[in-house]
Amino acid sequence: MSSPALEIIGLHKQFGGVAANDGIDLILETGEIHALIGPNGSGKTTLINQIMGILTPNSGEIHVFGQNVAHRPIHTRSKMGVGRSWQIPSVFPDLTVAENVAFGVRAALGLSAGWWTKALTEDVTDRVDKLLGQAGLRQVMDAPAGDLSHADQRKLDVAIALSSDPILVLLDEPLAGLGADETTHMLTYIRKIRANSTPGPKRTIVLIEHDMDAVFALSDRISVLVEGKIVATGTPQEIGQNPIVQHAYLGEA
Amino acid sequence: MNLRGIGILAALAVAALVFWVTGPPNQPDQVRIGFVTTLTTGTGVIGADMRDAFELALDHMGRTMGGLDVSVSYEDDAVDPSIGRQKTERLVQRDKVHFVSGFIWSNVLLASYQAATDNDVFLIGANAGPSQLAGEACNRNFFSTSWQNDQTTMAMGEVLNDQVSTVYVMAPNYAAGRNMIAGVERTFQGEIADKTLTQFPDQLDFAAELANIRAASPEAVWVFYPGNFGTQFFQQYSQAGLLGEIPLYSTFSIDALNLPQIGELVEGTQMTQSWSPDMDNPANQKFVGDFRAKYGRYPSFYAAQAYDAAMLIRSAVEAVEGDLEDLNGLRQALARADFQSVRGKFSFGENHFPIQDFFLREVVRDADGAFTTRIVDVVYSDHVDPYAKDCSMQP
Amino acid sequence: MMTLVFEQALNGVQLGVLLFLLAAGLTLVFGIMNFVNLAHGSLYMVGAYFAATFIPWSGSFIVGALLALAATAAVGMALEVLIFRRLYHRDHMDQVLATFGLILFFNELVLMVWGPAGLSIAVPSWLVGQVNIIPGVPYPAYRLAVLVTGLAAAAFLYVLVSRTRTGMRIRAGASDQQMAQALGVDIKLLFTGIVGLGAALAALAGLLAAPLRSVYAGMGEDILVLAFVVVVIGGIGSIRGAFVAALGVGLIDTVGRAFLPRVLDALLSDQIADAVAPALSTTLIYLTMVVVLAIRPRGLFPAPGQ
Amino acid sequence: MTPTTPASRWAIALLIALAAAPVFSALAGQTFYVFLLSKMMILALAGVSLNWILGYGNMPSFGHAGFLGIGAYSVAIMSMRAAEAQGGWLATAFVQLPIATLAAAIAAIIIGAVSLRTRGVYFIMITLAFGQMLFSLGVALEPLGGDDGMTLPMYSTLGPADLSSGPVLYYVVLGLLVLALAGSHRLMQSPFGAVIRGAKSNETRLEALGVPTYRYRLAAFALAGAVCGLAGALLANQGGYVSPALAAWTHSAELVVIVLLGGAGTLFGPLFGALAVVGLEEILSQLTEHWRIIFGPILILVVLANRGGISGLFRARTNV
Repeated sequence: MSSPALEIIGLHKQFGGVAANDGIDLILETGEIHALIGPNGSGKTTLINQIMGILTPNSGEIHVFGQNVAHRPIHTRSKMGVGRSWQIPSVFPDLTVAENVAFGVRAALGLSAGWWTKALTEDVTDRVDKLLGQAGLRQVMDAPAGDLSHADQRKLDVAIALSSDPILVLLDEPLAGLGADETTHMLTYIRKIRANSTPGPKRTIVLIEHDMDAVFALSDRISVLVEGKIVATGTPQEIGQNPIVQHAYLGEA
Repeated sequence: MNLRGIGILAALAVAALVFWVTGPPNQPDQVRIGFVTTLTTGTGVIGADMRDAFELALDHMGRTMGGLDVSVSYEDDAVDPSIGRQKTERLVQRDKVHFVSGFIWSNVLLASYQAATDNDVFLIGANAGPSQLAGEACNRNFFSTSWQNDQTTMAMGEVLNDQVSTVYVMAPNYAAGRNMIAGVERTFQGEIADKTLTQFPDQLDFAAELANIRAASPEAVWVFYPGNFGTQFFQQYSQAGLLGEIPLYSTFSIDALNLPQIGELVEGTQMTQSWSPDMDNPANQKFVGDFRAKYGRYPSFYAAQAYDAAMLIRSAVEAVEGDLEDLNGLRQALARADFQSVRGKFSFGENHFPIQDFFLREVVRDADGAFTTRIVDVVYSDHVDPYAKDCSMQP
Repeated sequence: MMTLVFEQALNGVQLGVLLFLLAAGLTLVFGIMNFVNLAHGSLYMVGAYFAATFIPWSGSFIVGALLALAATAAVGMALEVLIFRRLYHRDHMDQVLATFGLILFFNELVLMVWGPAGLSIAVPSWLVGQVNIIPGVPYPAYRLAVLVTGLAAAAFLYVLVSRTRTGMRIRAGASDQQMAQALGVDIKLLFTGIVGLGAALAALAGLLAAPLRSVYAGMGEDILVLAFVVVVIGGIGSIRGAFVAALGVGLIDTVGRAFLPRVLDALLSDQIADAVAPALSTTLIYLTMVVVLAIRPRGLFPAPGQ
Repeated sequence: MTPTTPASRWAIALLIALAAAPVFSALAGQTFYVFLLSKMMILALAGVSLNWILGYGNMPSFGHAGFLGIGAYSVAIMSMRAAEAQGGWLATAFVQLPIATLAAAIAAIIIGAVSLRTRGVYFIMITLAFGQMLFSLGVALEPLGGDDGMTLPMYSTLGPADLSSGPVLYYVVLGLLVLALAGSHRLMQSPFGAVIRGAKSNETRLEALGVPTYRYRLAAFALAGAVCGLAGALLANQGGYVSPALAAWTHSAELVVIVLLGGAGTLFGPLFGALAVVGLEEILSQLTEHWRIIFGPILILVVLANRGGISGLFRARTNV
C-alpha cells in the first residue's frame, strides 16, 4: 500500500497574533490535481510555503510520500520530489533562460555544481531543451530571463519548477496576468505536466488559482480555505453546490 | 578577429605609460629632500608643525645648502605604513632624492626606512625612535634627530623615584605605548600600583579607567597619550575631579600643539623631554623666536626635531662642498653632527641616535599669558639609549 | 567595590546614550528609506565642528549648540536632496560607495576649513565639577548632563515616533510608501525631514561628546563603527532595539574595560593576562555582535518587513 | 563577459601593456613604477577575489582585508622560521604562497560559516567585526611586533632568485593575476558560478530546486578568502614588511571601492578598479595633500552616473 502523495495533519502557522493556517488537514492522492481556493489572505500561499519548507510550521505534520518533512530544509524537500512555482514569477533575471532551468536539471541528475566543468554539459542540455520546448521557450533560451515578457516569465517560472523533475508540484496562480490565448496555452501545459513525460508515476499537483473556470476545468478535487481553515473539500461539482462555499467565497465573486 | 584593435590599444597604453614613466626631469644642481609625515587625518597638525619648522630652517639657510638650491617635497603618510612606504619609494626611485626625513610614527618608519637606506639614500628620522633601529637593525644610512622611545620615559622613572613611591601607569595598547611603560618600569624603583593599557586606536573615552584610578587612589599617575589622546585624557582627568587630588605626570602627551587647548588644566604638571622652548642657546632662541614670529605660536618638540634634521642635512652637504655623489663623505659628516642644535649640545652615538640630555619640564604661562613649558631640572646628562650596545654598525 | 560597580555602570549608560543618539538616526534612515549611510559619522563630526565654532561665537553653550543642531540638520537635508534620494532604490553597495566618498570629502573639508589642529569645546561653567550622586562617589557633572540629555532625547524620539502625527507619517512611510502617499503624506518632504532629524541627533551626539573627546577630522569613523554595531545588534529599523543595544554595548564596553583585566589577573598568570586583557576588551563588542547575530541573524528586535 | 566586448579588449590591452611596462621603465631608469604597478596588480588580485563574493554573489564583505593580513603574516612567520634555519624548504615561495593561501582559506571557512547566516547589512557588519578582530589580534601579537608589525627577515625564494627583486615579484604577480582572471572567467561560467550568481538574486528559489546554497556560498567565501590570502602573501613580499594596519577596515573599504569602481560582477572590473584607485591616488596626491576632497566626489559621481563602474562605461559607449 503506497502512502498518499501529500498528507497534512493539524498544521498551524502563526504570524504575530494572526493564525494564517489554523489546523489544516489535507490528503492528496498520487496523480491528483487539487486546487486551493479562497479569498486573499486565507492562507493558501502560507500553506504551500510550508510544504516547500520556506516557512516552518508552529505545529503539525507534513508528510510527503509517507515522510514527515515539516522541519527539513528546503533543498532536501526538492530531493524528495517537491517543486513549486511562484505567484509573482520568480526567475533569475541576470541568467539566461537555459541557465535558469539548468539548476534543477543538474540537481535532479544528482550532479553537484562543479567549479571547473561547463555549465551546460550534454546530458543537461538535452533535458533543458526538452523542458523549454514543452514550455514554448526554446527560441529565447539564450536571452537573459529578465528581458522576457510577463507571459514568458510566467512560463519560465513553471518550467523552472519542473526542472528538478518533481512529482509533487505546487503551482501558485500560474494564470495570473495572462491573456486569453496564453491562458489556453498554460492550461494545456499544466495537463502535460501531470501526464509526466519522464518515466514514472503521474505527477500530483497543488494548484492555487483565482480563475474559477480554469479551476473547475482542471481540478480533480478542490479545497476551500477561509481564514486559515479548510471549510470544504470535494469534487468540483460538490464544491460548486456547497452552500458554505457559495456564501463565503463564490457568492462574492 | 580584433587582434589588430588589441594591438593598437596596447601600443597606445604602452606609449602613455612611457610618457608617464619618464616623469619630471632630474635637475642636477639641487639638493632634493623628501619629507614624509602626517598632513591629513586627525593628527595632521603634527605634520603641519614639522613642515613649518622645516620651512623655517630653509628660510634660515637662504634655501641653499653648500651652494646648491634645495627642493623639498612634503608627503602625507595618513598614519598608514603602506602609504608611507609607497611615498618613500616614490621619493627615492622616481624623484631621486638625496635625503628622506620626517616620520612621526614607529610603524610607518619601520615599514619605510629600507626603501631609502637600501638605496644609499640617507634617512633622517625626526621623531619615531623604535628600539629595532637603535639596536640590532641599526643602519649606516639612518640617523635620528629625536630620541630612542625608551629614553624619555626612563628619565621619567628617575623623576618619579625622587617624588613618589607608588604610581599608576596608563598608555594606549600599541607598541610605542608598551615601550613607554617599559621605559618607566626600567628605572622606577617604587611600586607600580596598577598598569592599564587602553584600546588603540579608537578609545577616546576614559571614564572607566578614571573611575578605577580613583578607586585605587595611587600616589601619582603617569600617562603616555600623544596627540589627540592627550587632549582628551587631560580634559576628562580634570572633569573627573582628579586633577587636584592625584598628581599627574606624562610623557609626550602635552606639547605646544595641545597646550592652547588644555594649558589651563595642566598648568604645573611635569613631564620629561630632551628639548624645551626656553632652552638658553642662540640656535634655540633664534628658532623659537622666528617660529613664533612667523607662525604666531610656540613650536612643538616635533618641530624642534624637524628643524634640527634640516640643519643636520645642511652640515653634511656643506662638509662635502655640495658633492652629493660623495656618499661616504656625507655619511661621515652626518655622523659628526657638526651643526648648532636647538638642544645646544648634540652628538651621535655609534647607532646614529643622539647622545643628549633629558630634562624635567613643567607647564607654565609665559609673559604674555600663553602656555608653554620650562625646564626645571636636568635628569640625564649625555644619555645613551639602552639599545645602542646591540648595534654593530656595518661601515 | 559596590560604589565602583555603580559608577562604572553609570559610565556605561552614558556611553550608551551617546551611541543611541548616533544609532537612532542610522536606524531610522535605514529602516524607512532602506539606505546605508556611512556618512552619518561625518554629520556627527560636522555637528561638533559647528558647535565648536558657534559656542564661542555666541558666548552661550545652549545657543551655540542649538545653532549647531540646526546647521547640521541643514547639511543633512542638503545631502538628502542632492545625493541620498537618488540612491534609495539602489543596491546597498552603491550607497556604501557613495557615502564612503562623502566621508573622504568631509574629513578633508574640515581639515581645509578649520585647519589640522582640531578644536575643543569647554565644559560650560555651570557644569564644571562633580556631583555626589551617592556619598563618596563624585561623578563629573558634565557626564551626568550628557546622560540626562541623551535619555531626554530618547524619550522625545519615542514620543515623536509613537504618539504624534509626524510619527504616524514616519511609521506609514516605513511600512508602505505607496499607502503613505495615498494618505496624503509628502514622501519626499518626509524623507528629507527624517534625514534632517537624524543629522540633528548625530550633531547632538557630536557636540555632547566634544568636551570629553575633542573635535578632530576623522572623529566620526571612530564611533561610526560602534554605532553600526548597535544598529545591527538591535535589529535594523528598530528604535527600541537601538536603545536596548546602545545601552548594552555601552555597558559591556565600559564594564569590560574596567573589570576584565582584574578578572583575568585572577584567572591567569600575570604575563598572559597583561597580553590578553586589552585585546579581549577591544574585541568584546565585536564578539558580542557575532554571538548575537549567530543566534539571531536579524538582531534582537527585527523590524517586520526588513 | 566574452573576450570580445570593448571592456575586455581594453583589459587585454592593459595586461599586454603591463607585461611590457618593466622593460620600458627600466629603459627610462624608473623602477618606482614597477613597485607601484606591482602593488596595483596585487590589489587587483585581491579585488578579483572580493568580486566573486561581493560582485557575483550577494556577499558584501567589509572585512576582506583581514585575509590580506592572514596571508601576509603567514609569510612573515614562515620567513622568521626560515631565517632562523638560514633558508631551507620553508623559505621558498612554492611552500610559502600555498600555505598562506591555505591559512586564509581556513580562516575564511570559519568566518564564513558564521557570517553567512546573515544577509545584507548584517553581513557587512559581521564581516567588518571579524576583520576588526583580526586587526586587534595583530596588534596584540607582540612576538610579531604588535602594531609596529615586522620587517621580513628574508623574502620568499624562487629558485635562485627571491621576491625582493622588483621585476621577479612583478612578473610573479602578473602571472598570478592573469591566472586569477582566467580562473574567474571559467569559474563564473561553471555550474558553481551559476549557483553563486543565481543565489545573488534568488536564493530561496535555488534551494527549492534542491541546491544547498549555503554550502556553495561558503565554498565561494572560502575561495575568495584563499585568493585574498595569496594577495596578502605577495603584498608582504612587495613591501618587505607586515603590519596589522593591512587588516584595518579602511583597507577593506579600499578593496570594496576597487571592486565597485571597476564594476561589480564584471570579469575585468577589479583590474580597472585597482588601476583607477592606485592611479588616481598617485596623480591626485601630487596635486594636493587634500586629494581625497577630489577623490570622494569622484566616487559619488560614479555611483550617481549608475553605469556599473568603469566596465559599465565601456558598455555604455558601444550603445551610443
